[in-house]
Amino acid sequence: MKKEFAYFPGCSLEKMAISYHMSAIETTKKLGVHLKELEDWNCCGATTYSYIDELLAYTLSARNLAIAEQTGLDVVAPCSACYKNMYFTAAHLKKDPDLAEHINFALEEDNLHFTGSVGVKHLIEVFAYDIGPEELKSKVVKPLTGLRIAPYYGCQIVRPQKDHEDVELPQFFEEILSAIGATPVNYPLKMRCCGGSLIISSRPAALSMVRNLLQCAVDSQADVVATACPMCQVNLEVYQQQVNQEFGTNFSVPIMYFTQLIGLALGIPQKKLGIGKEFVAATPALLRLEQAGAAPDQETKE
Amino acid sequence: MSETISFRQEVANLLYASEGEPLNTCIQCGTCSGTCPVAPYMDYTPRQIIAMINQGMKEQVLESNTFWYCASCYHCTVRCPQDINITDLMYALKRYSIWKGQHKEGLIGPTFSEAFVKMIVRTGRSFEPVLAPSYIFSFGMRELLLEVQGATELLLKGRLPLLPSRIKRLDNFKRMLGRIIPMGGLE
Amino acid sequence: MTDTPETQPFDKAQGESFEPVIIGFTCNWCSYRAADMAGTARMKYAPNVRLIRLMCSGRLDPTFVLKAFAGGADAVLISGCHPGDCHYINQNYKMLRRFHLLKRVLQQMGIEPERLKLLWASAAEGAIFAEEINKFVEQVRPLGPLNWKPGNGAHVEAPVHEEVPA
Amino acid sequence: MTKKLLIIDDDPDFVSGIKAILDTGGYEVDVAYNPKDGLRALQAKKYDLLLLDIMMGRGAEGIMIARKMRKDAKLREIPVLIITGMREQIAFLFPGEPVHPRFVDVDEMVEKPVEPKLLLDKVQNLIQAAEAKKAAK
Amino acid sequence: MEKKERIGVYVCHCGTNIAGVVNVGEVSTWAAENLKEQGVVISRDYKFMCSSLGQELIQKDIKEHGLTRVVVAACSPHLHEQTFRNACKGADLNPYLCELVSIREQSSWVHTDKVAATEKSKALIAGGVARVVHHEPLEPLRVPIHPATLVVGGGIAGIQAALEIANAGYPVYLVEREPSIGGHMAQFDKTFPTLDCSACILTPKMVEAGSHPNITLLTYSEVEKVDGYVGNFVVTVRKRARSVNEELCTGCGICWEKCPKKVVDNVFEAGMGTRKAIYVPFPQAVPKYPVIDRENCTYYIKGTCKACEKFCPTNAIDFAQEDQILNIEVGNIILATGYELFDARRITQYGYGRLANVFTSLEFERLSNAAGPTGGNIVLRDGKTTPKVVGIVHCVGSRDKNYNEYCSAICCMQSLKFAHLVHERTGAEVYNFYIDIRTPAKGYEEFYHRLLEEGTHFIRGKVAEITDAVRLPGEEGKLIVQVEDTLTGNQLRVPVDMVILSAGLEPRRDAKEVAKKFGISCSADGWLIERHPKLDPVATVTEGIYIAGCVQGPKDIPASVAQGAAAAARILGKIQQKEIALEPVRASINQEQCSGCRICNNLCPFNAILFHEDRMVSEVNPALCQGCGTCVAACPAGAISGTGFSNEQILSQIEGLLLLNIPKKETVA
Repeated sequence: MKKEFAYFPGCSLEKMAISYHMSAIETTKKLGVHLKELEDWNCCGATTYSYIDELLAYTLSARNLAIAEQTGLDVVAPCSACYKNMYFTAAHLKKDPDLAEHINFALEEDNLHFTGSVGVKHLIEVFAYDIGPEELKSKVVKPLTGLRIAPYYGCQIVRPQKDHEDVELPQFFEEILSAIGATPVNYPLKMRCCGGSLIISSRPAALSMVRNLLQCAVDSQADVVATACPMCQVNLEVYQQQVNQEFGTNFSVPIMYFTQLIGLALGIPQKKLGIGKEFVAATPALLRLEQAGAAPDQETKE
Repeated sequence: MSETISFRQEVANLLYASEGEPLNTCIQCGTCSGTCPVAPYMDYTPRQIIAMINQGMKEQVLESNTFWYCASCYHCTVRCPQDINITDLMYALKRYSIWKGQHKEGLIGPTFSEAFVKMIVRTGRSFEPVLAPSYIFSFGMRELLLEVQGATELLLKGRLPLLPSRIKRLDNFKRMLGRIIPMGGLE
Repeated sequence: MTDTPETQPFDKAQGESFEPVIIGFTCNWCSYRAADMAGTARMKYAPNVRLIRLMCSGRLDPTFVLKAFAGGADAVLISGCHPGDCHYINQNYKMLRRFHLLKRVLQQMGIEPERLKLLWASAAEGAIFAEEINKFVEQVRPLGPLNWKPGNGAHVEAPVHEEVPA
Repeated sequence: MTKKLLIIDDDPDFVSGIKAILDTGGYEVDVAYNPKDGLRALQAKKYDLLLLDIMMGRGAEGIMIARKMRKDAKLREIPVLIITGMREQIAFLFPGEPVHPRFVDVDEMVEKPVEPKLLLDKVQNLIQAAEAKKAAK
Repeated sequence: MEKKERIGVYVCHCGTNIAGVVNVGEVSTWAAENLKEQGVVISRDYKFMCSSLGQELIQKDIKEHGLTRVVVAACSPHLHEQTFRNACKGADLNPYLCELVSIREQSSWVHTDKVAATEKSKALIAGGVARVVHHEPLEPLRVPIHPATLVVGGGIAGIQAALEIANAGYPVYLVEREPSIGGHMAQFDKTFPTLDCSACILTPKMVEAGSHPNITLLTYSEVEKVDGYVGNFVVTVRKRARSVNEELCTGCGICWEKCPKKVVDNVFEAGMGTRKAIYVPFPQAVPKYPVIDRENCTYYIKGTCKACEKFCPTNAIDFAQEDQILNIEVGNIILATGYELFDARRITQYGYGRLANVFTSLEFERLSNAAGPTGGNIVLRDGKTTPKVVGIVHCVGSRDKNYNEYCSAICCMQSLKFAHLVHERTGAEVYNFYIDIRTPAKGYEEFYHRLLEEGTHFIRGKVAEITDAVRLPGEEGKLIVQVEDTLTGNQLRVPVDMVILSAGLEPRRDAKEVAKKFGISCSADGWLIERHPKLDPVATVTEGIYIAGCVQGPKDIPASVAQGAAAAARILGKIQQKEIALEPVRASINQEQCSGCRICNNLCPFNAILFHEDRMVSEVNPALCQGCGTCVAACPAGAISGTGFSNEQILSQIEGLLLLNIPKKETVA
């Protein structure tokens, strides 16, 4: 099991998704995995670079990859958009030598060079494959028994198609949630998109997408929605207000990062996991957990 | 060489990744439009856009909001029975529309993405508040209020980025970009 | 003035560079049918290979390969059915054994191993057959003409290739 | 004997305009509409001058072609005239800034729209300069 | 050189196929001038050598110029070798003294450079001429044809083939893996477009096959090994133990009534219904004898129960019955092993296996079948509620590069049949989601119009996904089919109660092994390869092995029946000839030279080489030898020679191809 990774936080984890950053660092440290932040990383561009010039997009992602290569470690991205950009930049550069030569010509200005030796992983893959559910389960101190969680993958973790994952119904998120004692609910829309940047460029469409996701979470009787991408978390949580106004609904579904939930199960205090920074308080769901937790060995509902 | 090329070939030239012309093989089955979460909000569904490209309807395609409403979630690309990368097509149409400066009135997408890239080229990191002016004015009063309310809540929760961050080796960064896009102002 | 038979057929593209002459052995059931299929599908490949049809790749006697090299061929292609597809059950495995033996023997006689190629091709793989021939011609071209003159008296007047600077 | 020119540009309207001008100049003009076909054409035939656009295909691919040519022995001598509308195409990125591909020693650069007389003069000078350089070698 | 051969060279234009690229005139004159020493006395080029005029040209030259060898430069030997051999035979020249050089598939069709193609054609002809000099006169080998035929697969194609041959008076062995013949057709309720009841038109043929004196039914059996060659196959068949004595059993059915152990039937009932541990797949099964499923029978698991033995009036139950290995001698074999349904679980977004009321086509066939688990009532998975709205999805797993790129031919018509059955039985609303409605045969399009008249909603769009996540009012408790109606451009969410997935056809999972067992090859997809896709779809490259029905590719019942009969007709034609002429390509050992080293003995997979201990020499048995020539190449003493592909012929062909013995003309600068 690899113990050390180069860590690419991404712009939103600096402030907007600070709790994702805090909980990621805390949980990995607790599980003996060291995330070494990339030195002087730059923004991955989410999707907008490719609207202007794809070579620009490759250069900006390649710069981060080249910095990671200097550390000799695989790079881990908590945000799905950064992960997708870096993964496919590495893939394209490896496949097209002319492109790689041109991008490396640009990287020379920052004395960097991309060879393609770096592996690119999403943070959840570290928990699902490197650490693995068994190891995770063994480290659980306060299992989240009885907490019904909707595992929300979003679109960029398994799409576009890489080689191994099942694109329509992966299960690794559910395995993680079961490992920490929670009950992953059957969440039919777990692969549907949260709207991403459409929240700005086409708000009505994005709000309706968020509404469907929330409606489905409520219908699946989920106490909380776990996500692995800061963009999804913002769309689902920060705009719940506007969804309620737009569609006359009264959703108040807590949207948490999967690392926060793992942190709770590992017994890390809520403060350190950035719990309390949410718009929709997670506390009621967690309170119920406290009483449930108090009651000895409650049978976990499957 | 033929006198000129069709709009379909122009789009194929943009889709560098695939050899030949991928759009030829579209059987108009509708899987992409059936899957697309944003299709109901689009002037034309992704399938219709492919049909229009194949028939050279350049003006109507560029005037449509379809490719600006694409959330790039890749669900269509993964399900297409003819292995066409429809998401790449939407990216290519965005590039084409920006280079030509030709797109539908009142779309926030183009101005927002131009502002976003301009910001990154200057600081290397994104700083949301600087992007607000690019879309806030096209909002109605109600949305404006909601947006401000959201921003204040973020502030209270300590989640609103206040100071724009930038990368250390900014000059190298700018010269690096200058080697890709040879424009001034990147000294 | 028409070229005399010895001069090699010039390929139209490069015009000046060396054109190897390659003798190809095929088996009647798979690789020869792959060549037929490449023909019916009008797939284009280099004109350097001249095919001989055997009933099975197992029929290939190593002396045929030595005879071809002695006769002036610059390279030899051996092709047969994929292991397991042989019309005679497993005779292509015996050819495989002879192929590896041949590679070593040819090396000891000073012939580069790149001049001998083994290709599995089923009846449905016309495209692969054509593609592999093109690749093989490009692989042999830089090696230049063989002009192999076996020491023992069986001196055979090998056709002289115009030595053309690449 | 008539000089052979190659235009590599993805905008068919602009190309038909330029081609008309160059035809009046008595040049034999070939056209490629994307970087791949352009490079293939350059390998297949000897050209006396290349008119190269920058923004095409995935982005500023013109720069890639120019750099690739400088590294190829056969193509190094061909003079390159860059004709780009880059300034309008991505004006928002660097408002008011000039275009200057200083990393690639390109012979000449002109911005779209280009005025016929200016184009013909530049083409002629470049071809003559190249011939002079070759004669001197 | 003793008396030199007199060779005629004929260069064919093949219209423009050859002449378009190869300069046939130049090649012909070149052959006449340069191959004179080899024996070429006449060299012509003609527009169509394979035409009767072309053949007469050869025959005239043989007579007038006393030709002893003929070389024709035209197409592939696999096409017209026989034509030119017959032409030579017509002029009393032994047909095997003729060599066909392929300058079409090997030269004109595959090269663009005319000069190179012409030069190559000259070399190929030089090779042919050098080779033909060493040809000897041969006679085709006459091999007797065993009149019996083996048919593998008891579906409609296999049954039809067996009946055709049996009715012509020849013995047939019909081998079927399942306990009863009938194949997939036995599972259907109705057939399109006539809406015949499938069992009503199938069972008479099954009964006829079951009771036909010339047909030996080997059900619950599999072919293990095939030896020999056309006319003389020896097939090893494993007849698995039924645990029922077929002589005593009357098929009365008491045993499967009394048997306490219920088992889910995943084969015939497609998992929709159950059967007992001792069972016949369906009431009209042929043969009527039941079979004990040893994995689920309590006796075989715990050694108790034996209810069937107790109640059997003729005590036909025989628990100790063993598998039987039969060795059958047949002259020809027909493979009619059918297809497998595409596993709809692979398309996770359609929800089969996850959403209860999503059914596959076979499951719906059992639902709608009167003998099925629900007695023909079309109900949801709960077995009670009748659906009010039914969605039928076309092209499931077909016409999709992620699954199968080909069109499975029958799903459109099958979906129309389902729509009709749903209308007729439940009066429910029916939606058919299609890309194209394909009705390519007699009466099919009219059937489609009938469905239109019945008010079926046809939505042109490939279904994107099927979900139970409710979004709009009115979707509660329903399955929602999300699709774009491409004719209006609207993205629809159609709430339905039941979905039927019209799954495509796939080759049998073990198609590759079966093909290897019978010495034929199958395509990348897994369909068996016919000798010629257009002109010879029922034969294969291997003499004596024929294919019929869906094993060769997706097709409907009429086509399968036609192919079954076609394969039978081909075999009857062979059986009538009593013997078959085989290529006279055989190996033979020259006893004097043989040093008895026995290297060749175990080289031969057909055990055609036997060793005489007394004389310490090996000998080839021409009946078993297939002419592959491996022993010829392996013999260190060069004692083995192969007719048709002798060392002299090939070595001289090499010399010819390299233009070695051509008189050197001074090369003019």
